[in-house]
Amino acid sequence: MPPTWTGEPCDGASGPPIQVLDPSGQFTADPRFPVDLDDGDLLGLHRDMVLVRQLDTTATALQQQGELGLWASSRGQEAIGVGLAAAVAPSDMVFPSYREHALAWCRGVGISGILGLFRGITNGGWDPAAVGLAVPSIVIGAQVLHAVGYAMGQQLDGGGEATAVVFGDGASSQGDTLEAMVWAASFEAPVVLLCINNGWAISVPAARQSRIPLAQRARGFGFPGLRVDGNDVLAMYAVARAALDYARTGGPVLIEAVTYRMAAHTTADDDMRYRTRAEVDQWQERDPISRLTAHLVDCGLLDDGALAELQHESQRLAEAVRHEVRTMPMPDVRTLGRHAYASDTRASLVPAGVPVAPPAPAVDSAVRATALSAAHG
Amino acid sequence: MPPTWTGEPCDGASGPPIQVLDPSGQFTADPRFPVDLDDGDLLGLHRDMVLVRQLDTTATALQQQGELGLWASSRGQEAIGVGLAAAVAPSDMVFPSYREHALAWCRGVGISGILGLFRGITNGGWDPAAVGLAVPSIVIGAQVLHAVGYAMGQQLDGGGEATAVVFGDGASSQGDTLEAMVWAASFEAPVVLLCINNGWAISVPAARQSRIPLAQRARGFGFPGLRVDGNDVLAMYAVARAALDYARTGGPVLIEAVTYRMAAHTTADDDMRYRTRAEVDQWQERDPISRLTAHLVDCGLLDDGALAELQHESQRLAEAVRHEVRTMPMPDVRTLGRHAYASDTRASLVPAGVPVAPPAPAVDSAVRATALSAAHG
Amino acid sequence: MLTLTMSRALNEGLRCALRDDPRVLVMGEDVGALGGVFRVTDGLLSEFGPQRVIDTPLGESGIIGTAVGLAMRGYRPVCEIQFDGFVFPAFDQIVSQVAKLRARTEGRQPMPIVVRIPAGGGIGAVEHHSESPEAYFAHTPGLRVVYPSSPSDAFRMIRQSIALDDPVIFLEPKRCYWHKGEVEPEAELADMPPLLAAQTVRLSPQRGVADGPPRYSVSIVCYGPTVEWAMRAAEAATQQGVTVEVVDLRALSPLDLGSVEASVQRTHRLVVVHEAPGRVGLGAEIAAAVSERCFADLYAPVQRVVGLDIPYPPNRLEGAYLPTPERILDAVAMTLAAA
Amino acid sequence: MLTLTMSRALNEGLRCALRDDPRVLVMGEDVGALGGVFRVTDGLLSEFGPQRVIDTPLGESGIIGTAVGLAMRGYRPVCEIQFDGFVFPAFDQIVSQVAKLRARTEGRQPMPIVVRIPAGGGIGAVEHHSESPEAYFAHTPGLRVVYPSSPSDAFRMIRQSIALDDPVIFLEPKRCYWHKGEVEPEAELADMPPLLAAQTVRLSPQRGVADGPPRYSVSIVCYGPTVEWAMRAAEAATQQGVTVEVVDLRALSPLDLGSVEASVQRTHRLVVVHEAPGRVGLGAEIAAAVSERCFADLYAPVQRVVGLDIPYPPNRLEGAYLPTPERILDAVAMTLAAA
Ligand SMILES: Cc1ncc(C[n+]2csc(CCOP(=O)(O)OP(=O)(O)O)c2C)c(N)n1
Ligand SMILES: Cc1ncc(C[n+]2csc(CCOP(=O)(O)OP(=O)(O)O)c2C)c(N)n1
Ligand SMILES: [Mg+2]
Ligand SMILES: [Mg+2]
Repeated sequence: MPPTWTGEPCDGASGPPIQVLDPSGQFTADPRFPVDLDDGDLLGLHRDMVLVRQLDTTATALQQQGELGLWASSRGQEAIGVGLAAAVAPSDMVFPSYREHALAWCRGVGISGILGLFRGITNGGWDPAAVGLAVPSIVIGAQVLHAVGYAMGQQLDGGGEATAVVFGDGASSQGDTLEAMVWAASFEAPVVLLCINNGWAISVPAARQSRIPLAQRARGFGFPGLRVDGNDVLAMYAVARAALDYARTGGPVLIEAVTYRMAAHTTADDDMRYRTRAEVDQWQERDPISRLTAHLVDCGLLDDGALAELQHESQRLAEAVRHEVRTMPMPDVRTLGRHAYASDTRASLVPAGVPVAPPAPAVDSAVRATALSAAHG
Repeated sequence: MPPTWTGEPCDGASGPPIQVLDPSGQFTADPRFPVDLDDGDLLGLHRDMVLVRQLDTTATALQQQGELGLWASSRGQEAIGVGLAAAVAPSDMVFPSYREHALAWCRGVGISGILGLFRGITNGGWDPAAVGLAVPSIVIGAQVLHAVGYAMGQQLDGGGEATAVVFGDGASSQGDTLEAMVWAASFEAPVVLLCINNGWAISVPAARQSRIPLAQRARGFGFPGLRVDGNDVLAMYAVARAALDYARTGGPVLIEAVTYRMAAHTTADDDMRYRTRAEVDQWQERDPISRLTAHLVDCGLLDDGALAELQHESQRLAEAVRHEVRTMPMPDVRTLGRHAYASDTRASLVPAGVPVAPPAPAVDSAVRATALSAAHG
Repeated sequence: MLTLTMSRALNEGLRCALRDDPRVLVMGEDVGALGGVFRVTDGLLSEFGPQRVIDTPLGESGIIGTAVGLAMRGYRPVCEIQFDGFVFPAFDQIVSQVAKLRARTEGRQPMPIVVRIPAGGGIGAVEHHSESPEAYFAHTPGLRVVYPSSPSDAFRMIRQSIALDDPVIFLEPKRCYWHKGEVEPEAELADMPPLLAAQTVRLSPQRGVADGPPRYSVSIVCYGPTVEWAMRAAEAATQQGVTVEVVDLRALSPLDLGSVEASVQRTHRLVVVHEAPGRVGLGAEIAAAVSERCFADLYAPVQRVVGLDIPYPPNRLEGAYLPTPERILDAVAMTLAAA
Repeated sequence: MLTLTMSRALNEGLRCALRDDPRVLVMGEDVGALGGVFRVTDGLLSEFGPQRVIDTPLGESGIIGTAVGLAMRGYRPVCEIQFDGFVFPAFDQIVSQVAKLRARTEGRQPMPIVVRIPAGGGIGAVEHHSESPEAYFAHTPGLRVVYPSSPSDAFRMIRQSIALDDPVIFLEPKRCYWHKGEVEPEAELADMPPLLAAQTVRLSPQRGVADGPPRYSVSIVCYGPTVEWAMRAAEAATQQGVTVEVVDLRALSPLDLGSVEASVQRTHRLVVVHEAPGRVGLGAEIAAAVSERCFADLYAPVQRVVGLDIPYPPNRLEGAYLPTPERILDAVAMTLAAA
């Protein structure tokens, strides 16, 4: 299928964000961004959003019970990750932010992969190459350059694949994000830059980062920008799909997904210090899940029985999450020093006799320290 | 006089760069960018360009004779600094790049101020506050943020003043430059960001930094961009003047001045490794000085006598430059440690008895080292 | 005298500075309505307004770079970096601009910028929220680096740092933010002890337990978050008849080596403690300097009890990474056992 | 055997690496048609094309950040930072990403990135072109830091660094770029001495001049651009009857402390030399480690001959800033005079 969207910007300079489902679930096709999904796909998107919401709710509760050190909720933003994940090819690469649990879920990372970081047992719970998803970067903006570099590599390897990267409205101000736009344009890298504008960077409103729609930032770098309703999973899918197809040969595309961070920044945040309950409530009406539910019920794809079944599946997931979190193995203190450096396999550059400082003492001191704690503590 | 230009971009999306004098010296007024200069002013601009060119030629020769360690030529770019300097108010602040000798000259920095850095006797030869010109930043892009911060300060102080900052096409890719655009837009800072697109960042063509005219970068941040012929001093003046007037109340403006680096990057560079003589020669025809000369001769403001007089003045300057460079005092080795930290004047936070490590040993070792060199060397 | 948490003491210090000098600004991410993620700037926005307490866009180089320009304009910016691990995007502006501008202009351009950084580990945080970056800054000439360990020092040192015409990297021991201590909010700048001066506390064994240098004495040099742990180790050591002098450096660059030397001349043994990785850390500098200056006085090699030379681990393992009281005590025992 | 300048030796090393492994890329500012400002990448663009030798936009964070992505894709990027003073805009990517990604992914994600940095002073350059940033990187766990001092080491070490799955900060002593030396271009990676191993050269006084440790012997530890100066000082010292062991570290992190210890056990005295500011520098680490490990062997305090703790001065004063042979000799004399 030839790309349907051929690169003309649709970045909020005129008109509202691209939408396929309106908040009541009404469907309006946009010929440039076709939704080429069958009924099973639609139900799959719905199911993923519901399950990710459940995972989020359960994780929030687990944090309150002290089982997780922290949780960054993606509540209300599920449509973005789910839509993007449906649009990328399995061989494409995705670079997430710390909040995109939906992406991790859909890429198949699994519960302990997603939650291990928040339980403090790992700084990155999976193999990027194996799942086609990088481990999240916590340093804001850093991953956008990584994604562009990865896309340059895809291009060097002959093309056809694409990369997508997710970052926030706050991240749009960071030098690394902006340099990534320069690089992406300069090398025509096959990359989709997806900026999730959820209105806030912790307590700072998006207006502090840009006075114009963030999708327009692409104009300054000479590539197209698209502004999409981030609470509309079908629009997210269709726009991401079109952008990825374009990117494979046409170079970078910026997407701004307009949404709202329904929870506080993290469980450590108190959002009522800087925004009102009324503002939050207003966005409740635009909930991405109820919107798709309404549509699917309208179409006759979902009925009460199916919804109840989904409800059960969701409860089973919650149970699994609680169980997995509580039974996650403590990392072994003896592995502490093991991953700082590669043991050299390509040639014996470091002979056994030479005291290689870091790994060895690291392990020793760690073990000694734990031993000490046991003895004295 | 109310601002004549009210912020609509003129950034190269359509039409050529803004021009007032064509390469043959023909005058065409642009009502948005009036040239409100009298005959004396015009002759002043001309004189400054001629003298800065002479300074440049002399410095290049001095470098070849080993009197300067390095020289970064501004040959062919004189119209930009001279035009900008004529447009800024004395109380405005300017942040230069290492190449903008014209700016330094016009702000009254003086010969040794300009050349001291290249002779290796100082890293910054003047007091920024005293001359309204920061010392150049050699780290590409750093000064753009400084300028925006300074402009924020002007705004906090009540407004009316503006800041201008100069950087290159290469610098346009640096994270600091791009963050500066975010900050400038966010705080509506009274700042003019002047990007000198001279075609090259050492050996890298401007097309590597941006596939579209650099003036359009402003679009992505929500402020206006202007693209001007950087070899036309009258256009430079008029555009800078309009931009500064706009900035005082309207916030940032980006100007891209299109010009060409006629010399190699510095005296240490060999430009024939990456560009052709033919390309350089082509730009010879757009020389900013001959263009204004032609215009002034046409208008009857310059005749052979005046040109000969200017020629003499220029020779006297060359003589002065040679003399000043050769007689610049060596810095005193004993001052080495003196400027790393302020001696605390506001309160005696550091009592005499406490050994303040850096300044003292610094001086001592330095003196010891020179003594040693004298003894052993 | 008030009893305040360290977070609150810093808050009061900033309030005094904003009140006393109209050129003082507070700027950073979330310093406004939120009051900073550790509430250090709580209430300052409503008291001084958005022109003095500035929520910036998200970019650390932008924060420090614009602060440089504001300082050139005569302002005295106090910048907050949200967490230790996020100071690195601003590293270039700090080491190549903030640290060098005075020298570059031969003393003409002061750089009265304070960069506040909540630092250190031990709070169970995710990656990049537990770093100890002090060595990078202490290695950079032109910067001052300070690290208070108590509410009273925090209050005093933030005020002194803001008053100084030099740039100051002001590290705040984040796991001590809620520790309480006495603060003298009316203190005048002029009456305060020197910013640079370390503090030495001598802990002697109880009566009935032998106390006698040189055989059973040791100095522990520490700063910021490890002071509390050093004190705990010191108290345990006194139980076993050891006299301990705990030297809280407070200033890491320039460094009050005189106090360290004086202590080592009394105790003849030294343990240096910090959380940052040991390799080329502050402990190396102190051990090197003391080994040079007190060569004949030292009865045992200087021991370093420091962070491991690996990236900061996931937080469930940080107890094994950090210089706990137990590890400090272990090192004390080693210096006493030596030679 | 070929006689090559160091610049040319590096050029040959890069050429071998590009030829032998299609995943090796060279990227940076002006590495293409210009061949780099020091010509280290001369001719590589025309030989390997713009897909392998990539002129980037002007931004160091962009260079390193995209290299991270390329490494994740399986490439082995060799990045050039044009001058020492321009590595700081990339500092965040280097310390928070390049250094940590392997640990973050528990060993799953290798980071085979080499960051080449022409470094050091003594060439009469303008500001930011004479910095010695090695301590910042040596303090950062997860990075390897190496610094060759000769053409043969440069050729060997660049090849080994590229072959390694760890990130390497590869410092090049810019004032030695045109020094000549013998290089074995056919050498196989497998046959090369370990990347980590220091090299110790013993210089004894001529016949007729007394040579006898322990009374007249000293070790000088140095690396990169100061090796030449240390050798010069050592030769001068042998004229006066002193035996000198010059230890060229080559690798600064991890560090071959075994060679340093062994030398100090023979000579009992140590002088450490580097150009970077002394405070919290490599010299501090070496002095601290040797003072700890060779406590009983040392006859005199370790002397550090290092850059001054001030921003790098204008170049006409750099002779007073740098650890010249004269200052090294002075320090040798001090260690011999001590105790
Ligand atoms: C470089 C850096 N600076 C500061 C932070 C602290 N921080 C974590 S999240 C955040 C706000 C991010 O906002 P945004 O990019 O909009 O993403 P969102 O949280 O809304 O998903 C900040 C400031 C960080 N992680 N990295
Ligand atoms: C951060 C940084 N990186 C690299 C350099 C080395 N360098 C000096 S000038 C230059 C090119 C600058 O090009 P441009 O901004 O177009 O200015 P021009 O030289 O054309 O005036 C480079 C790469 C530097 N000074 N700073
Ligand atoms: Mg956000
Ligand atoms: Mg240029």
